[in-house]
Amino acid sequence: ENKQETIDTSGETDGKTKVVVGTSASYKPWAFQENDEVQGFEMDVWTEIAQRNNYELEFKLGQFSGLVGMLDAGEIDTVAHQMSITPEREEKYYFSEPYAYSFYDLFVSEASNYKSKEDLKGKKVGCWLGGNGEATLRQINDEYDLGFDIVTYDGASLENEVTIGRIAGLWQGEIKTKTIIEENDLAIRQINEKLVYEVNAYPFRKDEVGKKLSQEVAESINDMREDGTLEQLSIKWFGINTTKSVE
Amino acid sequence: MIKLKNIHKAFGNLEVIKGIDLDISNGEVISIIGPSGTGKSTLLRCINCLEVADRGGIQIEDFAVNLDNITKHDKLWLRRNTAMVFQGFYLFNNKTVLKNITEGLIVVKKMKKSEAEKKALKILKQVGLLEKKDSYPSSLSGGQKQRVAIGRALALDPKILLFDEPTSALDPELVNEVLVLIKELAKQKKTMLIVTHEINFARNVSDRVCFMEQGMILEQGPAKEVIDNPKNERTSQFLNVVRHR
Amino acid sequence: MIKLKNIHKAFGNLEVIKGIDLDISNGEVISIIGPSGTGKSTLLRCINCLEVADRGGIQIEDFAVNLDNITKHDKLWLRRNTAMVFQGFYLFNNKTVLKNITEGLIVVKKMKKSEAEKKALKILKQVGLLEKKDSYPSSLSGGQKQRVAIGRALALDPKILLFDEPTSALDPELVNEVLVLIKELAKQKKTMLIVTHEINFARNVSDRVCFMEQGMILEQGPAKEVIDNPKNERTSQFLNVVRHR
Amino acid sequence: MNFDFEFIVRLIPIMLKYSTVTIKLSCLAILIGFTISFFVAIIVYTNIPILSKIFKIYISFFRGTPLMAQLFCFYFGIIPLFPDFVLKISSFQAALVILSLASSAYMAESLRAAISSIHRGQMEAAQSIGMTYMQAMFRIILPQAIKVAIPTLFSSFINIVKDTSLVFAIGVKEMMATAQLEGASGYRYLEAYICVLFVYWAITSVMGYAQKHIEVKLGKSVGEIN
Amino acid sequence: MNFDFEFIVRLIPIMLKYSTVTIKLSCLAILIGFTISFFVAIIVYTNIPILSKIFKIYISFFRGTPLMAQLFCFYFGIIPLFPDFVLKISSFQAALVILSLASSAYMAESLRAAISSIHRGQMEAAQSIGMTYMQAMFRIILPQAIKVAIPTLFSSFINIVKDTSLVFAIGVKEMMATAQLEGASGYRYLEAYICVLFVYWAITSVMGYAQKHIEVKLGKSVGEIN
Ligand SMILES: Nc1ncnc2c1ncn2[C@@H]1O[C@H](COP(=O)(O)OP(=O)(O)OP(=O)(O)O)[C@@H](O)[C@H]1O
Ligand SMILES: Nc1ncnc2c1ncn2[C@@H]1O[C@H](COP(=O)(O)OP(=O)(O)OP(=O)(O)O)[C@@H](O)[C@H]1O
Ligand SMILES: [Mg+2]
Ligand SMILES: [Mg+2]
Repeated sequence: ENKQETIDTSGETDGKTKVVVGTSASYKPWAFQENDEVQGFEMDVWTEIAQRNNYELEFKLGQFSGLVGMLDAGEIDTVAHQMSITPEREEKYYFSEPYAYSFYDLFVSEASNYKSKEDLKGKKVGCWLGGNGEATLRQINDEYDLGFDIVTYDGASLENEVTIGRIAGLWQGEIKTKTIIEENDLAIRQINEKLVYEVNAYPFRKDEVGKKLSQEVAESINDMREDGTLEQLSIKWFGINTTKSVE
Repeated sequence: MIKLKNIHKAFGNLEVIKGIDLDISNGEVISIIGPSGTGKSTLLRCINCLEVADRGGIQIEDFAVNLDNITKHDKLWLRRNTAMVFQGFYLFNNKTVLKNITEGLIVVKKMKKSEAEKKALKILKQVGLLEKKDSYPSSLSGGQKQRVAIGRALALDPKILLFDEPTSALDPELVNEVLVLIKELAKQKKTMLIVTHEINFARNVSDRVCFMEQGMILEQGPAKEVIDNPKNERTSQFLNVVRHR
Repeated sequence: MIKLKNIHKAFGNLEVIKGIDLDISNGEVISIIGPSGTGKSTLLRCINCLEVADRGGIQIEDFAVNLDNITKHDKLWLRRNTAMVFQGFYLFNNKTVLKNITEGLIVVKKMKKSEAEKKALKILKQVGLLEKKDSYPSSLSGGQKQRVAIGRALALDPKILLFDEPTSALDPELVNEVLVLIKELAKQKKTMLIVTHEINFARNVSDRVCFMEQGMILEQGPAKEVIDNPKNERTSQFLNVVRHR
Repeated sequence: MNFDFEFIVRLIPIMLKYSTVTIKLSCLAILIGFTISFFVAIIVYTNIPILSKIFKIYISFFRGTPLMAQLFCFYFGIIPLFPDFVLKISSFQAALVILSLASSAYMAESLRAAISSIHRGQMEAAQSIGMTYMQAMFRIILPQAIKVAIPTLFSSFINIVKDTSLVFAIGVKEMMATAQLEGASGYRYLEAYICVLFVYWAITSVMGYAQKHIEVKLGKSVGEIN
Repeated sequence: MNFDFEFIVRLIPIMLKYSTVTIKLSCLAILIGFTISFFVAIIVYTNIPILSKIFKIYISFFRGTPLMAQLFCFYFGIIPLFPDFVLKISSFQAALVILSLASSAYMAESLRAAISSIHRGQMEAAQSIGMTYMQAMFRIILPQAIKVAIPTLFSSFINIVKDTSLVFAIGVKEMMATAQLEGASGYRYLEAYICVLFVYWAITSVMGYAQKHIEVKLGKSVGEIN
């Protein structure tokens, strides 16, 4: 609990820069905990980044909706939780180079006959509390006048909620959801409208340390993309490559 | 007419009532005297069914209750046909004087509210507390409380009124108002069974006095006879002690 | 030597002490008698600084305290050099009898623990409660409690002992043990100021008796003189009432 | 970072709107919880053989475990075991169930202690004039016990109001969730939470006044000398 | 969906590991909160002019608002206002601060009520033998008051333990969080929450026993006749 201050490396062999990476660890397979061990795509990416920059790495868990607050409060140095770059966030944080790209989409139960977002009008749609997911869902809800009854979750499995029928649809990153569906053989399908495209990168506080970190991390991500490490990790966790822009 | 037949009661291993027989005619006033811890209160409580006796029978008019295996219905019947006046008054603290009296009439006797109130007012007049009808018990003196408690018991027209030391929790100067009221009831030929330490009062008010010791009635007879010329040695011993307190 | 000079005390608009002067020689025993609500307790409490008087002065030996603008230090000094015995005993409920006595020695007089205990044991012997030293107050009788309280006061070697009706909360059969102890202290020439309703006791034990009424000392003089032949009419009235209680 | 009053002004009507959810949930939970607590208190007080054991465990469980864990266990753990219910029980209802049960445990304890504090002469007098145990309990004992229990009951009520702040965790839209959303969208956490805190404080303060008022009233109605 | 005992067996050691965080946080909060409550209770009881007003508001605020909102407001709202502190206050420390302050408000109320219940003769006797107000308070009044307050103090202690289940919201990983995470990754919510409920229940039950033990002990030490 006694967090060390982020200190300058200034060339000393001992003085490794310490980077505290925050995640909710309830976002399988991006970041999750099993047997008291944090794992997932994000963790592998960061382990690689840390290795390349000789960082001392620590993962710090928090509730998803609190991660941005923890970043502001200095508890963590960055968020590894498939965080999207948005204009508002860019004003507030330095972002690294994007490391993943994916669509947000609606998913519904296999047995249902919802075919488009309009079919879900007035229905319960679940999303994560307080993140870009909630923000974008509210945005398209207004934009297309869908009248969704938006239910927010934090830490519970949205896929499970759709399976038991508590919500008609869920709004989540495409890659994550599809991986879970496949892994657990869930009776859930994608609406396939891909309404929102998101670009994931790591945010850092707008201060000297944050600036330096964001640059170093950006470099590493670029390197990792070039030497295929990123793709390899993506395939390990998702079965497909999510690290390339599709637009 | 009330008949107690061979009543027994023990608390665990402690035998408190050891076979009591007592016939009480209608309109008779009986006082029970005796040392502390002899089971006087327990006897009254058994008649009122606040305690369930182990053995014996109680007959009130034509209704006979076998205490060996008493039913819930018998219990309620006994309670509804006998009424108890406690040493500690136990007025319902959450109800006004008037409601203390109507409560039983409305809830137990299923009387209409207006009728119950009419009756209650009559009784309050009788016990001399009409002007206190809307007061709460906490604002009454001890003597007034006990008079309301007697009124509450009277209201139910019980076949017998049971008094358990009705004056011993009162300040000396308040004792009299309660005794006067009980005398008044005796004149009206209410059937009463009174446990008391007021020997003079017992002598004046009752037709019969029973001396009870260790769960048994050792001597009984006309009040003046028993108190002035006790036959039993224990009775006379007890009376001596009480007189010199 | 203790001198009270023109002491005044009011609670809000209620003037309770209206200018009291009193000189007490060392070893003198003074009793204060007077009707209820006259300010007797308040006077003692002003001397002990549990109440702060509005005006006047208190001098104990060479140390004079001006009550008009008393400092915190003066207050503590007065409290430490006078000791009060309360009607309600007020033993420290969380401490054993022994600790009740050592507490003041250790905390206030800064005595070493071993020394304090030695002294406390001596005092407990004096008040006749040595065998109760490890008991808690709750297990003592009223008389024993008051004797411990007197011991607690004694332990501090105060210049004057103040007693506020030390026996009026006691059961009649326990009064004597406390009075005997106070008499013993009088014999040992402790300076004492005693508020009491026990007229005979006041007559026997004290050198001087003051009759106080409505915040003033109306009459004072040698104990037997004042009590047997009061000069003031109010005094004799009061004594009549008290004698016939 | 300066304090954005305009933001607060904009937020207040939104908060007040969602405070109706808080109030509705609280009131229902108080009503249901209080009703349950009556029966639990009587069962435990009367020492009814097996039932009183069970309800003692019930009380110990709900008082000894965190509400959040109870909520999650019920909503995400237990309800899905019964597929027929899943769709019938909304998160609001689930929250209501748990809040009612948990608060009933606290209130039952207050009531039980209060009933014990009523002199048993009251029960005896009532029974001696022919009332049944239950008539005596409801007409004589409980009205007196409730008066004794008012202060502890009211702290339970206040706790219920505060506990509604947790139900956003199972997806009930109320003030906390709103504050989080609004705070996050404008990065105005401080303003959002201060706003929430004050709305809660206002509600619980009003309850505090109500308590004093009721205490005075009830004092009168059982004839205390003022 | 069948009950997965194996999952529970696997979870228990993990829970127990994180229960140390719960216990550490609780113990520290109890210690600090209790210490603060001493001073608050004395200030309010003694009616020290301005301070007592302030602390009455302090008590009303912390008792009248939800802990979760207090946590969020402090951690997400207030701490970031002081960039120099930001890096120095961990979420554990922030949770500790809020838990201590909030619980101190409850404990101060218990203590204040208990102090009021001690006969003022005790204070007078202590002062009359020359103790200062504070000496009398700490040596004579408070030891007696604490005994009176034990039951309410212990419910505060138990509440602190339960309240630690909320601190994951500001990033302290404890039992509740662990249950949530493990439950989510294995889709075993029921098992995870039941497990966490029982660990909490065990801890609070132990505290309940400790309370009874202390009550008996303290009863003896102030010489109650057994
Ligand atoms: N509920 C009870 N449980 C156990 N023992 C009881 C109970 N009620 C009474 N006793 C015991 O039964 C004995 C008789 O008690 P009871 O009150 O009938 O005596 P009493 O003649 O009325 O005495 P008193 O004149 O003191 O009122 C006593 O020894 C008493 O301790
Ligand atoms: N703290 C106080 N605040 C207000 N009035 C007080 C206070 N203490 C005493 N008084 C009033 O001062 C008057 C004198 O009280 P005091 O106790 O000194 O009388 P007393 O002579 O000791 O009487 P008693 O014989 O009944 O003990 C009384 O009218 C009392 O009500
Ligand atoms: Mg009796
Ligand atoms: Mg006095």
